[in-house]
Amino acid sequence: MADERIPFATHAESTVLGADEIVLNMGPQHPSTHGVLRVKLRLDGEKVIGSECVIGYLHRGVEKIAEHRSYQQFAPYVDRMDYVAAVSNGLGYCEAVEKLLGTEAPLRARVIRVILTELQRIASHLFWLGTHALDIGALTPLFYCLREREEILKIFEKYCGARLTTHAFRIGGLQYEAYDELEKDVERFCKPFDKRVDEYESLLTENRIWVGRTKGIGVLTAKEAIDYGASGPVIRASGVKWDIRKAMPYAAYDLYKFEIPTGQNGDTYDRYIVRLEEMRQSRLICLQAIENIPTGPIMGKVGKVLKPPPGEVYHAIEAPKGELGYYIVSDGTTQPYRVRIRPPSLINLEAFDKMIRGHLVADVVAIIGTLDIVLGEVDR
Amino acid sequence: MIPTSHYLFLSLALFTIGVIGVVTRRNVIIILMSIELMLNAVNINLVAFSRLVGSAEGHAFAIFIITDAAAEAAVGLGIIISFFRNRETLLGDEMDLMKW
Amino acid sequence: MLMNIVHYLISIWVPLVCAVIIVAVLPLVAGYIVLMERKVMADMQARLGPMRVGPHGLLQPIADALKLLIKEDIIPDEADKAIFWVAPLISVTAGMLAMSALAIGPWFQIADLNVGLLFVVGIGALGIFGIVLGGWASNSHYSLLGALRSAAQLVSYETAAGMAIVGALLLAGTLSTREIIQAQDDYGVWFIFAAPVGFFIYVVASIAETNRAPFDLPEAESELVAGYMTEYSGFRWALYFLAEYTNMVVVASIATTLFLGGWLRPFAGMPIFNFLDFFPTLLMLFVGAYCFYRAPKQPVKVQKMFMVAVGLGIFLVGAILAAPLAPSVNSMLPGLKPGLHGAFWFLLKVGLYIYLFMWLRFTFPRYRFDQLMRLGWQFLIPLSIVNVMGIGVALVLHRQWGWSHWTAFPLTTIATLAVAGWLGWADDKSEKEHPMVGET
Amino acid sequence: MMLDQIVFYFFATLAVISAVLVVTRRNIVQSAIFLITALLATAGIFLQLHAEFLFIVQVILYAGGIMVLFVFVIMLINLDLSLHQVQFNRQWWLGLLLSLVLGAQLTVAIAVGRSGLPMGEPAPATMLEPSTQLVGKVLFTEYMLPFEVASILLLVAMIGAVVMAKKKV
Repeated sequence: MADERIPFATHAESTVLGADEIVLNMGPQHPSTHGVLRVKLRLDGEKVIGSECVIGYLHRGVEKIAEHRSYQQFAPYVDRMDYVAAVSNGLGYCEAVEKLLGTEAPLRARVIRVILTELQRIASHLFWLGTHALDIGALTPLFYCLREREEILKIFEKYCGARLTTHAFRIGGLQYEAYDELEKDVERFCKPFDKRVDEYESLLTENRIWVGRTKGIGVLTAKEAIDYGASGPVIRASGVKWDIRKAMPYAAYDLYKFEIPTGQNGDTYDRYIVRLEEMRQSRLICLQAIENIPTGPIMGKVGKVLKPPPGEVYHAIEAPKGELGYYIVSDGTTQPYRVRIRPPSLINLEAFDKMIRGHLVADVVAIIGTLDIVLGEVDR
Repeated sequence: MIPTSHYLFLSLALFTIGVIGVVTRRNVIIILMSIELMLNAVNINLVAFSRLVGSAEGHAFAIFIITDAAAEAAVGLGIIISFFRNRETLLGDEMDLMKW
Repeated sequence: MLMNIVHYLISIWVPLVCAVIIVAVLPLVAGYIVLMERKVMADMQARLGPMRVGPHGLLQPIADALKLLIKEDIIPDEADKAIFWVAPLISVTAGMLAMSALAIGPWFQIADLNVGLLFVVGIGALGIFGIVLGGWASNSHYSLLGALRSAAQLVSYETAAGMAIVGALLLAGTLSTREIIQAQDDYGVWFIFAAPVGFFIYVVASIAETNRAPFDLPEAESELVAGYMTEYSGFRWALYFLAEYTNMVVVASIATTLFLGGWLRPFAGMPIFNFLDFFPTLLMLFVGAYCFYRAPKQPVKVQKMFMVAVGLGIFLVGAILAAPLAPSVNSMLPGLKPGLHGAFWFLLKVGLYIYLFMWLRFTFPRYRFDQLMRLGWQFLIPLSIVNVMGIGVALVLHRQWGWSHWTAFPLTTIATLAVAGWLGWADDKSEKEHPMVGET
Repeated sequence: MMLDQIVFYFFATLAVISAVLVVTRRNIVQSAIFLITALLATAGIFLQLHAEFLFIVQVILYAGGIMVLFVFVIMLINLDLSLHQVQFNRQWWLGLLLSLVLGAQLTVAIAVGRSGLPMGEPAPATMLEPSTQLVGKVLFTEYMLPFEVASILLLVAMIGAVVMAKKKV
């Protein structure tokens, strides 16, 4: 008798209530998946009991393109990966190739690289904060954040003529000398910037609704974060003090003093706090750096045609989103034999399923937001 | 002036339609809705008589009936939901098991 | 003779004229509320807002309405066509019908119903059918979820709003909008001061009822695209928008009538404050002067002229508002002053209430659905019941035991606030102990 | 009063037509919509009978409350399934017949009994004028006990509904 039970409808479209589980499809055309991410959610009512991220809608074969371009020619392509933080991408690539060549950029170039990269980190976090807050429903922070980001983009524009995909650095150093008022511009931006961060905090940090929406959402413990290979603010919010700028200093980071902000709970709220604190630290780094920009050449000794010796190199930097690694294999010709990029967004996105399980549908946007993914980088 | 009997005929018509709905339809939700229709017909009666004799007691009873209708709808729909969840059907004549 | 004509006009034609005015003007008003919202939003977000269509975007609503009118009205293939077609109309009709029992100034009222306020609340709530049916008829997941959320939210918060209204009705002792305002005049204070907790509950509940942020889950862009309106386009979509803004006006009018003294001037009973009668005129003069100040700065000649015309129009309104202040006019038409100034104060209060809505919208993030329900059921509804009891106790203390206003009402208010604090604490605790979310 | 009659017959026709559509429509949502129309038409008749309070109670509770519940449940439940099923049960002709017999009986009863109704003018409209106050008085004095019992009934129904609709306990 008991076995005559009529089976539940299991396909999503049949019913809202009748089935125990339904499958909801978010994206790739959805306002809050930050581009073309598609998430398949298995729902029990409003509760998410499983998820699957479908990626690749923005795949452009960046790694394959690298095999048919010379080392210099490939540099602009990396800007198109994490288009919100193009400068950081360029830094990683240039340093990786420099490592392959066995040279290093002159100190002046490295200091300017640090300034621009930290500004880019601030810009990226600002953009993240604005869109994340917008996803959770706060309209206003977006405009404040974009107002500040605009200042940074203006500095980039003055420096290299481009705002978004800057291609700011060259292999071996810099192409452009710093313009005369760079220090002044950076200072003018950085001096009042911590007040601005306080402003964002006053809108969100203590807000009951914001705390309710983010505290305890998408928890990732330290062990899980390490197991998933998470990096950047995601792992730091879980309480792991891991920052490549400190662990394996590159560029000129060993010259400057800064803190690594960490959280304890590894939830969305902690990631928010960590990123805000990182903006403050980046500001401090910029202020330290502009105090004393060493004089000297901006371009190291590299030839017009780059022919690195056969071999391989892995170089990682701390991009705004986490560990951005370049693994380059050279066969001694002018073109790399293989380039493999470790994008932080992709690896962090792996933890999505772990983070979303047991939460409600509305938390999906909060968690996608808190991971700070850029689909250009996830799909490459 | 509308004679009171016209209200009664209206009420009668609605009531009969409600009865027809209850005894002929298979869908439980429609049966519930037909019951609401019948209760409503009774209300018209009460209010019409209340108007006739000029007292508010009919209104009071109509309010009790509406209360009752609300209670009935809530419980009835609760039963329908749990039934639908178990049997995937809304048809009254498939409700033929006393015990699962 | 003159008085006879006036009385005749008032008895027969005023309701009809009022109805025509409401139906004709409300869409325009809704359009300008949208413009106001965009301007307020722009101001809070350090930008300018619409500036292109007309000087300072003054013609934007008209342009938007025209655009929506000539847009294609798409009906999805799989939709239930008839219901899809009629659903937005239900929403708009309900909203406009609700306006009919509201008294905008002592002159301007279509019908002073015996059950006035209940009528407004009840008919206004029927608008939910437009949302639910539209969401269902669209045959889309997002629409359906938005509609269901909307219905659940409305039913939940309607309870709290209703109880808050009951609190104020206890004070007024009547359901007729006109008499409620009269009661506030007799009391000497607006009911917001006698029942502040009730007002607070009503504010929160009315935001939730009109689906405004931070309770705008039914149309939460980041989750449900546009909720129940997802599949709508063109004019049908505009009708939903019109319904939403009409509902805002309705809830603001209810709050104004019940808690903010309706058409009463601030300190209406005190002759010392009679200088406030000049406020409407002065405000209009100020706004008109600002228009003149901005006029030369407009880029094009047409815009300059338009700005001057707007300024002149506002001066004209100011002059009309000033007219009853002249003793001669006042003695000839004694009803003019309460009529005009009453309408002014009423609309000003409604405007301020709507401004509060906007302010909250641009400040707060959005609640999650379970949090919204928790707030409604575990905090607002118990609090509203306690509020009703508190007001009842105050009334007994005042009327039966002869306590003065100044002790009875503050005392019960403080008691209610204490309960509110306890409720909030208990709610936080229960949320920690039984979280909705967690590992599975 | 011409207006009175127009209002009554308009609402009466509307109510009857909607009621017929409620029991004959295939689509439950359409049935629900017509039930709402029927209830609102009844509310209109209440208004015509000077039962203003009842009118608004009907609108808020019936049309606004109960029907929202109905529509809500209908939307939660799969529709496509029931659209293609036979809508009337096998004994529908017998049920129809018996219902019509019942209706005929009642018609005869009213037709015969209406001469016994107190003819002439019903109580003047002014007697029931502030219907809200009158209903309140009746409810809270004479019918206090039934009123309280009704409130308990509602409470029980609420608990019952929650228990019923809950998933596995």
